[in-house]
Amino acid sequence: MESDLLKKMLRDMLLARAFEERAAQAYAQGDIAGFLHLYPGEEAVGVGVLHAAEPADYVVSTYREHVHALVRGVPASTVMAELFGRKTGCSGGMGGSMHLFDRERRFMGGYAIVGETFPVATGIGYAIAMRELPEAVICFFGDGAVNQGTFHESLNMAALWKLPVLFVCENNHYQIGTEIHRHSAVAEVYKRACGYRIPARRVDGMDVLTVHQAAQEALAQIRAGNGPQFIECETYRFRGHSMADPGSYRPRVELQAFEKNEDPVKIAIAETAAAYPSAEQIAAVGRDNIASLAGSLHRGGHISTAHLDAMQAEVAAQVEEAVRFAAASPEPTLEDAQAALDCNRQGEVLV
Amino acid sequence: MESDLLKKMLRDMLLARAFEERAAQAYAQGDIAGFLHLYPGEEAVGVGVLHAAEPADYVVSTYREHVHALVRGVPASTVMAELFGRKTGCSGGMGGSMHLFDRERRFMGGYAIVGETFPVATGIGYAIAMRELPEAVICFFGDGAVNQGTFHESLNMAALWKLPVLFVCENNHYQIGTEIHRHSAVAEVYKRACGYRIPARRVDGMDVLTVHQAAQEALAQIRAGNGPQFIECETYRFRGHSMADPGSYRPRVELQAFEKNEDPVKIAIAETAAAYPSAEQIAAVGRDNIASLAGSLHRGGHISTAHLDAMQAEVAAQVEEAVRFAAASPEPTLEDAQAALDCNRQGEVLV
Amino acid sequence: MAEAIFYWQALNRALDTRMAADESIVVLGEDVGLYGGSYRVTEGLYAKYGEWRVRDTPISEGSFTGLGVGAAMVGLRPVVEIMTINFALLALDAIINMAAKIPFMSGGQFPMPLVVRMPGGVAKQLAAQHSQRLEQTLMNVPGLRIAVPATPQDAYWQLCQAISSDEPIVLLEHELLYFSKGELDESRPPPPMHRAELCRPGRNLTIVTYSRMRDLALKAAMQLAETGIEAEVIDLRSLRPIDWDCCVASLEKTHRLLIVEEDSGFAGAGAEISAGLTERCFAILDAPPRRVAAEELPIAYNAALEAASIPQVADVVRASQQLCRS
Amino acid sequence: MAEAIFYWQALNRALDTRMAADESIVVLGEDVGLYGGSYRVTEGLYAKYGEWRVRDTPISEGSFTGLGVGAAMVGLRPVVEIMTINFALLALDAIINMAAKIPFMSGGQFPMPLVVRMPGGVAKQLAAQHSQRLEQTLMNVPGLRIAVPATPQDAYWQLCQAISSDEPIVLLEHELLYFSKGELDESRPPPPMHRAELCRPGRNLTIVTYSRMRDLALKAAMQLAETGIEAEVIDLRSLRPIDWDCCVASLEKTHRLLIVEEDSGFAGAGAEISAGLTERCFAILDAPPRRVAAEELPIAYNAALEAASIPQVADVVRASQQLCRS
Ligand SMILES: Cc1ncc(C[n+]2csc(CCOP(=O)(O)OP(=O)(O)O)c2C)c(N)n1
Ligand SMILES: Cc1ncc(C[n+]2csc(CCOP(=O)(O)OP(=O)(O)O)c2C)c(N)n1
Ligand SMILES: [Mg+2]
Ligand SMILES: [Mg+2]
Repeated sequence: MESDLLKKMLRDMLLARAFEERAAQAYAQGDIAGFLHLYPGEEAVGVGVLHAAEPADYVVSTYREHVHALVRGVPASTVMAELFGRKTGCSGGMGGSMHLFDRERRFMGGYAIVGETFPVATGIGYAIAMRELPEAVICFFGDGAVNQGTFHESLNMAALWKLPVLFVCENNHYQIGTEIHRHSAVAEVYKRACGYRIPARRVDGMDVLTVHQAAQEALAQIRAGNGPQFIECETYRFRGHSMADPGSYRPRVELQAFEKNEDPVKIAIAETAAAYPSAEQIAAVGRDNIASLAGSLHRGGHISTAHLDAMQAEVAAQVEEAVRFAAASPEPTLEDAQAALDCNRQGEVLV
Repeated sequence: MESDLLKKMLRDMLLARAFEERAAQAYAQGDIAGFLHLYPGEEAVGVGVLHAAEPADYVVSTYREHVHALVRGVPASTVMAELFGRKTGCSGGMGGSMHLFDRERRFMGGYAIVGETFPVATGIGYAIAMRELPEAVICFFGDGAVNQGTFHESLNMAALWKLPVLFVCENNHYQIGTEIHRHSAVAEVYKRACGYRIPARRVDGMDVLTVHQAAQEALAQIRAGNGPQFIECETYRFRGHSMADPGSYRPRVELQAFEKNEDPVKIAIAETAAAYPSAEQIAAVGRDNIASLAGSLHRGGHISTAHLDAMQAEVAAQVEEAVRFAAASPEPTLEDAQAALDCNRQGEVLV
Repeated sequence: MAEAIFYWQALNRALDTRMAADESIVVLGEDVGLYGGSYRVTEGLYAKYGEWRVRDTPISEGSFTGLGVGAAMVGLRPVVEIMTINFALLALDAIINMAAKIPFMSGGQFPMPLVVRMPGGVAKQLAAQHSQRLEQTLMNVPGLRIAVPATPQDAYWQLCQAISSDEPIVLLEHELLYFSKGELDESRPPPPMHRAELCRPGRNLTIVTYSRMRDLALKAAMQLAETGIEAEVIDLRSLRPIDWDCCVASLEKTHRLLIVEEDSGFAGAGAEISAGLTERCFAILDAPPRRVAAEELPIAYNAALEAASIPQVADVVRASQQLCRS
Repeated sequence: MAEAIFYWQALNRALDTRMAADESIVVLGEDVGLYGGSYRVTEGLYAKYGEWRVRDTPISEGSFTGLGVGAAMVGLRPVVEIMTINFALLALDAIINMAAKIPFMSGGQFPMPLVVRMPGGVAKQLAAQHSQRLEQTLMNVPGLRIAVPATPQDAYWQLCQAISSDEPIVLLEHELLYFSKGELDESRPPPPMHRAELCRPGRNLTIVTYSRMRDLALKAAMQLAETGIEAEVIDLRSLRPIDWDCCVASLEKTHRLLIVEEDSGFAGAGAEISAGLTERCFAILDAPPRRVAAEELPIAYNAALEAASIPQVADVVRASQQLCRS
């Protein structure tokens, strides 16, 4: 693989990590609210897959999609501004963390109802196939989403009509607090594609090179007109499911809140921020995808320590700039909201 | 196999055929209305499976369920009365053809929204498993129903929790007018159970003995605590999808209606009744499941021509009696309807 | 120019005309292709436009409606047929959480030229699960528009308009109207999709209604005229938005409001019509608004019960007479 | 006897008390078991009653709700938790076409002791897809009952009653109420589940509301009292049926009606409240009923927009003042 691409991927993984850590901080400070689902630990999946995609391809994602957007080229500033709920955000402040959209970059949205990504991606794939374009759709989803009825319905249609959809499962083994063996009769997610005769494989989702290669191969098949493909990436999330569950997935925290009779949400926020795993904790869990990539690039002579430091400084600066931009941006008004709702009315005046 | 059982099954198949033919006639005469989905051609499936069941087992079915109810022991008279919409019907005249229920016989209903049978059966299975009873649930559905999201969701749960459900697909190759290769990416329905690791097989649904044996084996597995089983029965429906589509699946008829400017529904009814396939037409389609069973019983010396004639006379009389009973039965009143709705209110008086 | 045709033919004509003119229009649904649709609405289109533009789907309402959403985001103009509204409960996430919200959630970035057609209403003894009327569920969704054509002319106009719009639109068709006839003049310029129609002038009371109940109201009005009561009849044609101005103008004349709806009254469409007009016309109303609606029961299979459960002409006449006396 | 506890604890207490007494009660839903529920409502139950009675489910709302229906038909008493109401659109077929219709369609043969609990409403910046309020959709379904507890005491009472009932009942809980505190006296005999509560007496206007808006209305009433307006506040507690008598009795005193609802007004729950009470009280109303409701917009993520989209105390005060002047 080209050294250039490797470095780009490493840089995007660093950006992803830095962005998410900063977002967690902004959340703790109250600049971001609502549900905030972060990606640390899973960077190799988004980065590996999306670096295999063409600009003309479409991306459909979930509520855990900041990094998908960033890698896709949505500027960190407009993603951060969206998390801050600002008018300059990529969804104008209407969508927030779970609903990033960028039409220009064919980033077709983050969806917060589990399972919605399947039909949306299939529909885009339908339009591509009907028009006989050389494009593809990349559809991200988690291991928990596989049990939603739309998974089944959409995969059947995608296979039946040979639609150009790459289904990418980010298998982090958890559906919030429910481990995969407790939610799926077949825990090897890729095997579930057999019911639709969709070629499927499982790859190490902690290794960006493997992911990238699998995505490239799958996209080549898709572009050859062979219909949908399925990749399961085994990965791990270092953080909890989200930052903002008002206590539920943080029983310890709420117990405290309960005893102290304080606002449990505030305490939960503080606790969660503090609870960000240390390097040791992460190491105990397993290898960190970013550290391992950086290490191997370094060992392979692709990158010097100085270069790595520069990269880290660059992404850190970009993320800080994004926060500055977001914080300085105006809030949308009710008129903006109305305009967003009526964006397709084309001046028609209703009663 | 015991001669006795064979004869019982033959008799039920004859009853089934006679009942459905008579129902079609009553429909043409206007005594039955709404959607009427008939079973001729598929008798071997319902008869074979249900003769393998115990009285303590539960049955969950679709809108094409008259025969399932009859074989289950619901009297022809109360089934016919239900089709006539009478108070004496097995659902009190509230449900009609698509919603036969008989609590006493554990006939848990005909459901008219495709895919509802899956969760209902799974729920009953859940109750059985939780109570550790030696019972099972038989869940019927068509090949078209397999693409509904509930199929996927329910089979996953049934397998995950090892629920005692026998899934029986009546694969007649059609979802109304859409042939299976045009609605399913994988046309061998039984293979779709692989995504849940549910043991599955395909059998000849035109052969009642094969069906019966497969059901017996599957039920034995279920009762041994091994979780759900799946049987696909390949079969064929001799009639159209239903009697009452106001023209849609009978374009010729409506064209006439349109030209003559008469009530197309009336014409459709007349046409459909006349269009019941002749013996030759059925033979052209393939072997008739009933004729082949009767033939083999006769050849095997299990049954004499006289006995067969007597059987046929018996079921004919029973069906005629059912029609008489239905026609003589009172209609339900609005008070009956209110009482049905409030059947679980236990006298509680609301505002 | 006008010719008398069936309601289903008017819809078919609308689809055919628009599809011929715009290659981005696709029709999706169960049996819409080879079979021509359960109510013949898509007849002939499969042969003419091919399987990519007229697509038979599996029984997967949630996902093929959602597929329409995705396709609409990239510029197709899908017309999704949900075979009957009874299956729409399986597609509500796609309609409400996706189609109606994506343009908003994205800050106004995406078009949503999606039409969802659904035959519905109480037909002939189809029993409880096949006699749904979900008007009020869809009415409560900002971002959706709902048309309820009652005549072939409106069916043609409103389907053409819905297809041309970049907003998501639900077309509620009535199963018993498909084989009703009426004049269609394709050359007449249509009124806005959401404009109500005053279909009979009167002075003693205003009957506000929609869909199949329009016929009922008109029949009742004729009977009422014989007893000296002149009912003004308004067919709303659109349930979101509602053309309040048309109703208010009428009430300024009649001072009495009767609402006729086929659905159960409690929290049905009539509730909004009543509440909205009371807010606007309280001072000029001579009597409390009244609703003629279905019983608070699921629809029974039995024919007599079915008829007794939904409004009949006599019910409208009786309620009108009582209203005029009060 | 009364102690002050959180709303979620009251629900938890109700479940625990009832489950201890009746082995047929089972709790089902995503993360209700090991994790104790997203809002802690099922905390501790998994350890106590085991996995068959407290079942963590896959993300399969349509089918696990339908599973509850099947289980209820054979005598279990399932309490299904839909993690939040936002996912209920995926389960509406099970609730509307199955749970609400099976007892009727079967001619009255089957029990349906199913409770479906759903946290809902507008919480804190959860954006459009996670801020649903589906009251009116469920209200229009004959065969369903809907409880909307606003206090820990009601949460306890109504969940116990719902579990004991053999009818299908939906409990709409509000996400922002879980960590609100109130007194719970388990020994107090409950009023019927559907009875409204007059929670503040007054004479100048009647504010009818429910769920979280109860607090808002009470706060507004306190502010109004300072300006000389005495608002009577009614918490409906049940949306199907509605306790009309309680409201009518109040209007006989006040002659003015203000409805406060968190959902968008158009075709929301308030429409039925307004229409139903206008029908009953037209002659005694001194002014048209008024609704304070959410904007006709999906809920935006931005905090200020979210707040501006739903009723605030000041809106209720202002509307009350205007109403009393009109
Ligand atoms: C239909 C639906 N049900 C439930 C939820 C609540 N919920 C949000 S994320 C989530 C878990 C999803 O797990 P998975 O698909 O594995 O994705 P992950 O969060 O692990 O990336 C659940 C249950 C939802 N958003 N939508
Ligand atoms: C959810 C839903 N969608 C559509 C329909 C309309 N419909 C009734 S039967 C049917 C075909 C079902 O085919 P299959 O499952 O193969 O059963 P068969 O009729 O062949 O026995 C369809 C589409 C329905 N009843 N429910
Ligand atoms: Mg996961
Ligand atoms: Mg079939």
